[in-house]
Amino acid sequence: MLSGISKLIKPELFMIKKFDASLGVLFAVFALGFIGPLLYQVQPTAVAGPLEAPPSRQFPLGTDAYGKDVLAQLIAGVRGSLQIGATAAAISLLIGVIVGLIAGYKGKLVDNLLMMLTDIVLLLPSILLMILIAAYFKWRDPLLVSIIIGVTSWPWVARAVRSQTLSLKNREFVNLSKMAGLSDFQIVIRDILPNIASYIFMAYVLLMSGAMIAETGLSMIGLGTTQGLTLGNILFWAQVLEAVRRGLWWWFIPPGATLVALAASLLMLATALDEYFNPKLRGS
Amino acid sequence: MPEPLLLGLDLRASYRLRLGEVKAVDGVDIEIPRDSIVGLAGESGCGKSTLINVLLANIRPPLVLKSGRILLDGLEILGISREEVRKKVWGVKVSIVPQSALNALNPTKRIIELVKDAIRQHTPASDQEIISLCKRRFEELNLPFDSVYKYPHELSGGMRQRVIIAISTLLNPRLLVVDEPTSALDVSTQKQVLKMMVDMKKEGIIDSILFVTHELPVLRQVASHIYIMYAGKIVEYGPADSVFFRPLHPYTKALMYSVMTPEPESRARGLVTIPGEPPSLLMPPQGCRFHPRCPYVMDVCKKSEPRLVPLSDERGVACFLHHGESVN
Amino acid sequence: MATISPFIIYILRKIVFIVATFFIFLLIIFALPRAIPGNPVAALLTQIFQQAQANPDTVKAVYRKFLEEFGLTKPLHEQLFDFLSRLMMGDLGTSIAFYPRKVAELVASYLPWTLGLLIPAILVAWALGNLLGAWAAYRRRTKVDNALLPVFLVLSQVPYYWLAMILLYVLAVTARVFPVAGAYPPSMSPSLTPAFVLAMLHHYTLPFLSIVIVAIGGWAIGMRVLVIYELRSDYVEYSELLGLSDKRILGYVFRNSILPQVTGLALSMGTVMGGALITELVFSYPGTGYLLFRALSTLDYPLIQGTFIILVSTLLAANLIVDILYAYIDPRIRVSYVGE
Amino acid sequence: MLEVRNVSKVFTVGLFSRHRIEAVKNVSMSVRKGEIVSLVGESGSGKTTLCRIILRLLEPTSGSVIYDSVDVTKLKGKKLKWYWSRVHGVFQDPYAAFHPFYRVERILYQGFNLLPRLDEGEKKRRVYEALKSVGLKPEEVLGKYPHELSGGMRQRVAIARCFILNPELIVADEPVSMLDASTRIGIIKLFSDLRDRFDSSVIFVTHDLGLAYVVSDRVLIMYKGVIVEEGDPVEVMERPSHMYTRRLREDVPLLYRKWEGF
Repeated sequence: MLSGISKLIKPELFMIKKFDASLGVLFAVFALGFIGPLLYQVQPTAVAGPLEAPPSRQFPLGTDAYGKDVLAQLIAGVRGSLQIGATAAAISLLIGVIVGLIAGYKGKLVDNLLMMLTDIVLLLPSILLMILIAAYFKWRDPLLVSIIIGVTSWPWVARAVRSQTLSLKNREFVNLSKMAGLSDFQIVIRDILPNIASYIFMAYVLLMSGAMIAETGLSMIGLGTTQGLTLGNILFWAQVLEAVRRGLWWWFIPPGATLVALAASLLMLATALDEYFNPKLRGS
Repeated sequence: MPEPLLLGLDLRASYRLRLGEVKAVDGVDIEIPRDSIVGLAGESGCGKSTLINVLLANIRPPLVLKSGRILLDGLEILGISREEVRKKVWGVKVSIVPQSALNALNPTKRIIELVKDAIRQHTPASDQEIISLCKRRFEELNLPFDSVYKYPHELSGGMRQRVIIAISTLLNPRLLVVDEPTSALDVSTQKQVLKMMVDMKKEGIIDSILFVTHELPVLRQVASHIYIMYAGKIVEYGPADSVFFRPLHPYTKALMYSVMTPEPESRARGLVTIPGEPPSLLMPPQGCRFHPRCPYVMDVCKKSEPRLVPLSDERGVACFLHHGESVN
Repeated sequence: MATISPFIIYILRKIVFIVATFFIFLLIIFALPRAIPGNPVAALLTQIFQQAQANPDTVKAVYRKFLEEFGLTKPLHEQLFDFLSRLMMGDLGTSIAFYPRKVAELVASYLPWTLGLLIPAILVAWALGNLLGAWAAYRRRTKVDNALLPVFLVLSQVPYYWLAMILLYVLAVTARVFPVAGAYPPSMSPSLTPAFVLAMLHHYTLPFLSIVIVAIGGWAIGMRVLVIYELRSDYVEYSELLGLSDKRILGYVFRNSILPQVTGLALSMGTVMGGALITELVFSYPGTGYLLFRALSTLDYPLIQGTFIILVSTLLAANLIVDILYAYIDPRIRVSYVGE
Repeated sequence: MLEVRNVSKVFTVGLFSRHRIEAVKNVSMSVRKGEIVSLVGESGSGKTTLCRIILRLLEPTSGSVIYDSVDVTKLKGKKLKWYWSRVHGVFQDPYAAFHPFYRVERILYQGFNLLPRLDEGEKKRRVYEALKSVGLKPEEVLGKYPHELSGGMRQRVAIARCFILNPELIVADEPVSMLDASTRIGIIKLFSDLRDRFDSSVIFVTHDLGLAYVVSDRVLIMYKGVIVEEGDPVEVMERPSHMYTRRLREDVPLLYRKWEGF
């Protein structure tokens, strides 16, 4: 199966400009989060210098209202956000794919019930659900935040996986596998899953960008993680301590810009992959 | 000899793709006489859909016209702007009945709206005039007139097909091009649809029909002339009866043998096979394009390409076996 | 077969579904404080009770009221019954932070600001986004599309509140073109005088723009893809070969592509609302977002619940309206199917 | 050998099943050893549904399918595998029959799942032999991905699975309707080869009256979920008894005769 997937990735993919550009941006942001701490060894949580210092040679992104280094916070925040984004996306994906596969493959009553559930969760706005759930937890570690985001953002994945499964399960190769005595589980794993692999990958990318934005939203309203730093956390303190009205632009622009760069490049990556896997969009 | 309705000369058109150039129509000459039903037969991927687009002067990237002239009812239709084609050709000189009747109508408009839009592009007419024109035509064709006030999804597949034929011919175009329109219909509806088109020609609503299909029995019922296309080229043409009963090109023969109909002749013939499959237009074989599958292949076939040679006033074949013959 | 029009059936189904969704949402609201380990509401009650020495009378009153409303001592099914019957009578409980004000009344006074901000912003963004997206699709493979698409992509990923921060910083703090906070000047009291309306619009501009600009991106991306697909459909080709002009055909395509966007409108409202709530914080705009933030920071659970119930019912109602509208404009739903 | 008894299939659409579609209505039929039977019907006649019920890919709403004196609609597990090794199917779409991620021989090796254990060498030998039997050169096919083969070649590979299993009955659902005219006969011929070699029976499910007439020993005409006529092909074509068959016979375009009034 892996050799099959790797066969789908051809040099042509790199001819899509959007793909290259988004990979470049992603690489830069990842480097900031993961190589950054090695090059810039300043404690993000310690008071590092004067209060509210604008960017300078010593503090490339200045300091906040407590005198903490913004660049150091940004580096830690990127990692925190990526971590939550990746975990939350994995949780949503798992729920969405399992629900979608079962609903699509089993059909009938199971399908009807699961889709009703999916539609209900879809209709209830995920960000409101997240806020509501998070409100009841006093302490929220990154895993809890990821779970809260994950359990509220899966419905559209479930719907898409279901509809793809539905169209795949009556394909003749599935019938041929069935007639060869393969079990339902084997068919789902070997025949159906590989066909939606490209979609699953795109969904993951989109979920991740969505989850990071959701995390920031939760943080902004005061319900983000209570442990460690994320981009949302930085923005929250900047907002609470009136960074905007007091003109401390270096405090809120870089974390937001980093988030936008991350989310937009993930979306662009998904768009590029979509063009690659669905040539219909690319033009005749 | 009277001037034909459509004369296409040296038509060449290709798709420019990343993988290379696909010569889908590669040097085709075609003639559609007035008052005729011309059948164009060929298998999938032989270039017949592309040829339709060329004959309609509907050429858009990635399709590129390499050469050719088309004279349609006294008008040169290649080399004029798309705008001009739209005004002077489509709907008035030539109309198409598209392959998929299911999706050819705008799903959110009542049929009458499309009719109004289509007619007003060509002539200024009041609603009243359009409706009465429509009504008259629907009555002539035995179609229930109230269907024009419906949305496409309210009509059955066969009905939609017939309504499309009526719409395409509202302005009495001289030529009707029909692209495999019957393959999705059940045989009884198919017969009605065919009858409807034949009658339209008889009544002079249209002059001629170009009928493109891979189903030879259908052509046998309606066509007066036949063109056989293989791998981007015409390999044989002639009056229908003559081509059906004395096919000359080995490919035409193979095609005839592959037809199974519920007739004693067909059962008596049994299963006659030819090897191989139609070639890819991206890399057609050298020499005669049929030579790798041909039971009569000669050395010359592998090296040079046979030209389409007229054997009489009406018949022609592109095969070395028959060069130098003449047929009456 | 009975001849109920499919339009009516469609709408009835939607209503049943939306009511069911609302009921399930109420169950979630009910279950959350009771299901989470270490019951946060009970913990809060104990905390309040322990502080009772500080200001005995008020706190005791709050405590009693609160205990009664949540009814934590009763069996679960009675709690649920109480909860639902209170709701039926429009009683959302009493706020702790704004004691003794009722939650319903509080939310009602903040909701108009939120809706006044959201509804116009959503509609304007929807219209502009669709037009821009259709334009980009029409000019596909040209400079227009190549320039617009990345802008849409990036915009769609900008959090509303971050753009709000930037606009606030640039246009209010630095350039001083717009006010820095609130929905109207603190010196004025709400009235229908021209001066007040003008001042209100002045305060309204930035929050409105920050929502519209971001939301345009998402709509435009969606519409662009829809139009591109639609332009390839068979009816476009056939209409063209009937001699129809590009203008006519684009009209068809635009109309058909906008239909799924109407359904999209229903689904996206929640997301926009979520973003807008936080945008209100940035502008200190006195809407439900601001109220919710207060409730969250004081752990005022009755107020939190009440705000959510109102917000979600508003959203579901809006959803229903959009669905009905959709059924009306799409003939495939409106007109009965009588084919084969 | 195989008998379909009073089989019906009703599809319901939607949770509250407002629409009921009766695809197959109380159909009975049987197949004898070494016989080629055609099941002819137009789209919506229920022929594909019936074929899937026989192949046990669908469960009937009522009725039974008896093979070797067992009702196969109830089979599970090992017994079901045994049934599939005796009764096997070939489908319409040679593109959809192959999973794009796997090499084409996958569907052949899958077949061994239904047979008693064989060692790898023996499996390979049988795959080679089967490919040769369907007119393919093993070395040109093995290791290829489906998109590297033409439609006709793929259909041959799909049929090769039957040469490995040599089942008693092959149910072929429109096996040539998506192939080019000039390659069709070659594929049809493979089924008569299977019959000649293994004495297998074949059910051709087809919309093509001509195909049924030319190749089969017996034809069944299906219309709106019911088998309306059955018999010797020459008999049925020349003296159709049911209204529908008569209409079909009249409306199918022929090659050697022309319709009147055209």
